[in-house]
Amino acid sequence: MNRLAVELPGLSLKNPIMPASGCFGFGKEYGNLYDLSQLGAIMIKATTLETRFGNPTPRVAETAAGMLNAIGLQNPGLERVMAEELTRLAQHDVPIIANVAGSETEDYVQVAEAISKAPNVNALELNISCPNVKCGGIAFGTDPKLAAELTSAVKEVSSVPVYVKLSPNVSDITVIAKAVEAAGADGITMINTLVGMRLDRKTGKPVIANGTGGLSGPAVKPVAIRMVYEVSKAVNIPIIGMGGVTDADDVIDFLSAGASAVAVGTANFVNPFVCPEIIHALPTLLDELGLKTITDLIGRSHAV
Amino acid sequence: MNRLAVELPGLSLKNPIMPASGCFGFGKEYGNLYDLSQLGAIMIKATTLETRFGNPTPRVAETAAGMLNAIGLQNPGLERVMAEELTRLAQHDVPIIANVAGSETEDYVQVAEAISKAPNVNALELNISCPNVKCGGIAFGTDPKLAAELTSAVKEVSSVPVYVKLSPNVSDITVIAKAVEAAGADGITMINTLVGMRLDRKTGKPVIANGTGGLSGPAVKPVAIRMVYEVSKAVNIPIIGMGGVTDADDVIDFLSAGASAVAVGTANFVNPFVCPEIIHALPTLLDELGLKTITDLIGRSHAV
Amino acid sequence: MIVQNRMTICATRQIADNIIEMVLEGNLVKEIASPGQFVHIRVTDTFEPLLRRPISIASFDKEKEQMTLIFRAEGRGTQLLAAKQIGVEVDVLGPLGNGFSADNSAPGETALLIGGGIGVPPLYQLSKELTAKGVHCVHILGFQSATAVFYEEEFAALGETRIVTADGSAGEQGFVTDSLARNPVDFTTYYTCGPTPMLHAVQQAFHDKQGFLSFEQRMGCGIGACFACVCETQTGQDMPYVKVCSDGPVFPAGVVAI
Amino acid sequence: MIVQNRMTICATRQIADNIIEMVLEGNLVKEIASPGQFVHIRVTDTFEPLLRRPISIASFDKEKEQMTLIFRAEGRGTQLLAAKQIGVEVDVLGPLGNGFSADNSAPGETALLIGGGIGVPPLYQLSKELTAKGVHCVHILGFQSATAVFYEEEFAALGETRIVTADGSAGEQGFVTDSLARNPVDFTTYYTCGPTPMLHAVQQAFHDKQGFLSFEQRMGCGIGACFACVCETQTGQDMPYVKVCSDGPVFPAGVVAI
Ligand SMILES: Cc1cc2nc3c(=O)[nH]c(=O)nc-3n(C[C@H](O)[C@H](O)[C@H](O)COP(=O)(O)OP(=O)(O)OC[C@H]3O[C@@H](n4cnc5c(N)ncnc54)[C@H](O)[C@@H]3O)c2cc1C
Ligand SMILES: Cc1cc2nc3c(=O)[nH]c(=O)nc-3n(C[C@H](O)[C@H](O)[C@H](O)COP(=O)(O)OP(=O)(O)OC[C@H]3O[C@@H](n4cnc5c(N)ncnc54)[C@H](O)[C@@H]3O)c2cc1C
Ligand SMILES: Cc1cc2nc3c(=O)[nH]c(=O)nc-3n(C[C@H](O)[C@H](O)[C@H](O)COP(=O)(O)O)c2cc1C
Ligand SMILES: Cc1cc2nc3c(=O)[nH]c(=O)nc-3n(C[C@H](O)[C@H](O)[C@H](O)COP(=O)(O)O)c2cc1C
Ligand code: FES
Ligand code: FES
Repeated sequence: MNRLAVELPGLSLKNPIMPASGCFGFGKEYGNLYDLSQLGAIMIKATTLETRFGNPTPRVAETAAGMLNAIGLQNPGLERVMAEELTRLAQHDVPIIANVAGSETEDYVQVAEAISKAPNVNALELNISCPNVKCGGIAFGTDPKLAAELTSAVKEVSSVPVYVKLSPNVSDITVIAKAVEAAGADGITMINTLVGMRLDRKTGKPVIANGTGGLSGPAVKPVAIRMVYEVSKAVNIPIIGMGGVTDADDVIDFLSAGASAVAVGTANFVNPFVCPEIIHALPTLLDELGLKTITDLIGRSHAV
Repeated sequence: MNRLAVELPGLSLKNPIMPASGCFGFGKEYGNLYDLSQLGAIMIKATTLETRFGNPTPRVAETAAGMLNAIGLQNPGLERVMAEELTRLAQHDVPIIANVAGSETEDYVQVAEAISKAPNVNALELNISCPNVKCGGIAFGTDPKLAAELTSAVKEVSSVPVYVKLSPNVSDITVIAKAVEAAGADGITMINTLVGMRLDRKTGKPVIANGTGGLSGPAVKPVAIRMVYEVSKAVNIPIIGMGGVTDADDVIDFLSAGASAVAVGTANFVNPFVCPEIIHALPTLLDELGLKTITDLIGRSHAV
Repeated sequence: MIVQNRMTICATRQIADNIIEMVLEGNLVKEIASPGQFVHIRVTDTFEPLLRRPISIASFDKEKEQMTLIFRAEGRGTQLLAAKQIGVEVDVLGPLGNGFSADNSAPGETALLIGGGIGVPPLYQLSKELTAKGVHCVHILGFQSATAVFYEEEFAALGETRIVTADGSAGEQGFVTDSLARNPVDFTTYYTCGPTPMLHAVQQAFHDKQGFLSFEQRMGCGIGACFACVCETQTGQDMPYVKVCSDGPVFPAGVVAI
Repeated sequence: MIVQNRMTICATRQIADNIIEMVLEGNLVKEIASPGQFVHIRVTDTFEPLLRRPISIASFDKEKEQMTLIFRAEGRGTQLLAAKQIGVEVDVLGPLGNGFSADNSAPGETALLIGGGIGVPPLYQLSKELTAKGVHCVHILGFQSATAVFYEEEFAALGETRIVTADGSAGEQGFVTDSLARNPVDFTTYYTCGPTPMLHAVQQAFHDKQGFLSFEQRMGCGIGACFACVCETQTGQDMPYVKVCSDGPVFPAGVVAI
């Protein structure tokens, strides 16, 4: 028996650990460092219909126990992602979750329809929460009606289950979560980054050329845990949790909060081997907690 | 000339540094460590109509570069705050900003009316953003209409200028800021804490007895800076900025973002002398930046 | 007076499983008023981990301006502290709180000192002060197992000392209260520090005796300003609550609701 | 191959105002392919500061498995690194990127090496490799002022070396390009590393020559995955952008839009 296995819509995960979108490119660079087949899944970088160059630099800034980024969804566009990146990834025995971004419903639908047909794409992650591009979906992420409409539209054309990625920059995240669940979402991924800003000491101007950026890393973990907890109580679809995961202990926390699997973003930059290291550490942690399987952890915080 | 002086509605500050509400009690303990007259002002602990015991313990938990708290507005109630705490504070030459909390408009109004008459209370800080008590004003803090109504009601009875303390747990903080400005607020203080949660590794249950707590400390600074920046562009009333300030450099950042003064919360726990240390460090920093007065910093980030 | 002092580590060694004994030197020591007071230690110069760690003063020497702390290196903060080497400076805030007072026992009386785990250290200075004034001290020290035991000889040098371990691997098996039930001690006043369940059991067992208990609570400021560390009091007390950091950590039996 | 290596500090000293020279030992050194490659250093074991710091490899010795870094201790991260003592282990990721290739100069040719401030270090290993193969190296090294100058003798031992300082407190006064305008050097290929305005001026001044420039950019991953460090390319290039960390940091003149 594989103690770490988790079954989710469209995803038979050998373990619940996957790199988060945008923090792992299309797997090529980390694939030079270790065997990607160890991973539960890979969330690839946001793909848009056309090639995007993204925002001017500087695009990243460090903050206390976190970082800001405003990459701006740079990617080679749907066609080349399908032809080059997904084809290359097909050599690894690992499910792919394709992060789909756009500025209008039509873009999302086109990308979703096409990319969901790639043989190794097992699920979509609908990015309605990127804070870094003008029309990058953030409106979809803060308005439950828009979020639901987009989810329905994408569900209609997608050949694989659809996970919706939620923004934490909202007054009540459960409202959006319930709206996308009602619209047919198969799962939720959360959280995307919190909007933040860092100023240059000397000039007083934003360090990031884009002005604001998305805050990620350990600093945001308490917010992410709280939101996963809230959403997991509010909906019946599974959650892939993320936000500040750096080690196996953090994974325990996200599962306890109610997530069924966990994504690792920023921590890859600090320790490029963090995902396999977490995967190797999990069985021992389960032993210490006296648990048989990783799924025993899911939602522990809810029990009375 | 005092290079650090800042004039705000009701407040002639000798410098822009003040301890944040709830992180300094009523000044007694820190007053044993240094002379409180050095401070620009003091934001005293939230005062409610009746004595409040607050939440069960544990009430605090550490997080990466931050902490969660769920004190639950423990305070001796209006009468004793007036009779004991404010009277004791009167011996120091320092303006007091009284943080007013309640669960219904009527409570707020009663506390505001009475406490604004205390001779050394120079301004009120309307706490519509405490995430830690069931009816602790958080509804007022996320609904622009309620926030505006409460502001008007308090303005009507207050003998001193009214600052409204905003919650960061909203989709668009400028909406609330504009609403309270329109309702007559004399200033804004921001940010209160982000709602977060920490789980116990072993049990999977929340560490804080209250379940969730408010996140403060360096971790939240990028979010606070972004929000001060946004709000200072959206309104014409002054802002007292806070969230993660630990040193004089952070003060530069908040002023550059658009705040006119700065409050220091969590950092008092790390370094009880942080406020006077910051005050002493500011003139040198001004010299380094080639600036004459601290007010030259305000809103530097906005200039094109 | 409370001071913030960069104290120098002048000795540090492991004295049991994960238990570190650390000697710190600095003028803060001059301010110590009673055994059972604690210090609040910043374990790093960065902001992660952020909060100070409260650690009891196990003993002190005002002449040398040195104090000894004994702590368990368990979580992130205490592990960072344990890793510091001799000669390194540590930011210490203290002395904090109100400790045990040796005045509560008269010369010739017997005092019962009951410690559990990392609650044992503050009893050491107390015992030194009590015995110095002619109080007869009996020590009942509870630990998880043999590898966790420390300061057995130091206490034995001051008076009768009984080791009790949960697994029986050293001394008697069981809890400290089991041992005291089996072999009662005749005493006037008890002093105790340890995990809350132990404090509770001790207070119940000796409800008719004068006693003083030292409590633990999660802390923010450590000086009484933030209301993180409050405990409800038992009905009938003046105040509805007390703060462990500034009113305690030591309270007379019957004050704190446990 | 890129490896993550806990390397040991075997020497560290200040060689100019805030400038540290640090020698690190570990098997990562075996993997270094060319001068101008860099490493990505974790300056703490906690998460604050969070990101790694990119630092160029100034020189290396594969036999001893040692490499030398020279860096300015300015911000939080580099200050923490500077404070580390001999014997301490540091988490290093590398070698990263594509450096200068000595193959771009033929024996007997003259190479012009132009460095500015903390752009000087990677030119040292390059100069060693070029001079070893019989290339004649001329070094133009720009600094803010006399107290910021380092490695003058080391470079002078390899070839003609001109120091230029912004305030004229050492060597010639002005920018490196001023010095080169006043006293031109006859060369075939230039190699340069330093602040972007300097790179820009150098590229303009020698637009008709073969040249190689090393760029800086804020980084996330350091290995090409996060798209933090992209630079737009000049029109006419194959790619609309390059990544400094994995395509660079060294690019032929004319590739990167500056
Ligand atoms: C008055 C007082 C005296 C103490 N004296 C001693 C002593 O002499 N020796 C000793 O080993 N321990 C003592 N403790 C307990 C000690 O403070 C904790 O073990 C320590 O704070 C845990 O920190 P950590 O970095 O290991 O754990 P982490 O898990 O990293 O701690 C996270 C946060 O929780 C707090 N925390 C965790 N456990 C406790 C606890 N039991 N009590 C209070 N806060 C806690 C920490 O201070 C920190 O803020 C004392 C506690 C108090 C309140
Ligand atoms: C390829 C490359 C090679 C370099 N080689 C050297 C070298 O050999 N010696 C040397 O002294 N410096 C070198 N630098 C610059 C060095 O990386 C920065 O000075 C350093 O990262 C600043 O960190 P800090 O902790 O001092 O500053 P902080 O202000 O704390 O840094 C905050 C964040 O900004 C980043 N940052 C700040 N300045 C720069 C910069 N100029 N370039 C890239 N990131 C920056 C930091 O890495 C960190 O993520 C190099 C940079 C690059 C990209
Ligand atoms: C550099 C960077 C790029 C990112 N790009 C994307 C993206 O393209 N699509 C997306 O949905 N999320 C993106 N994110 C958000 C992450 O997937 C993740 O939700 C967030 O960083 C929180 O997790 P962490 O704290 O582990 O990084 C990006 C984050 C970072 C740091
Ligand atoms: C322990 C604690 C208690 C607090 N109590 C109050 C309060 O009573 N009223 C209030 O408006 N804000 C309260 N706050 C919020 C702070 O005033 C401040 O807005 C917040 O902590 C952010 O600043 P910081 O990061 O500097 O702590 C409290 C914060 C902490 C940490
Ligand atoms: S820890 Fe702040 S009041 Fe006790
Ligand atoms: S730093 Fe991540 S791609 Fe270059």
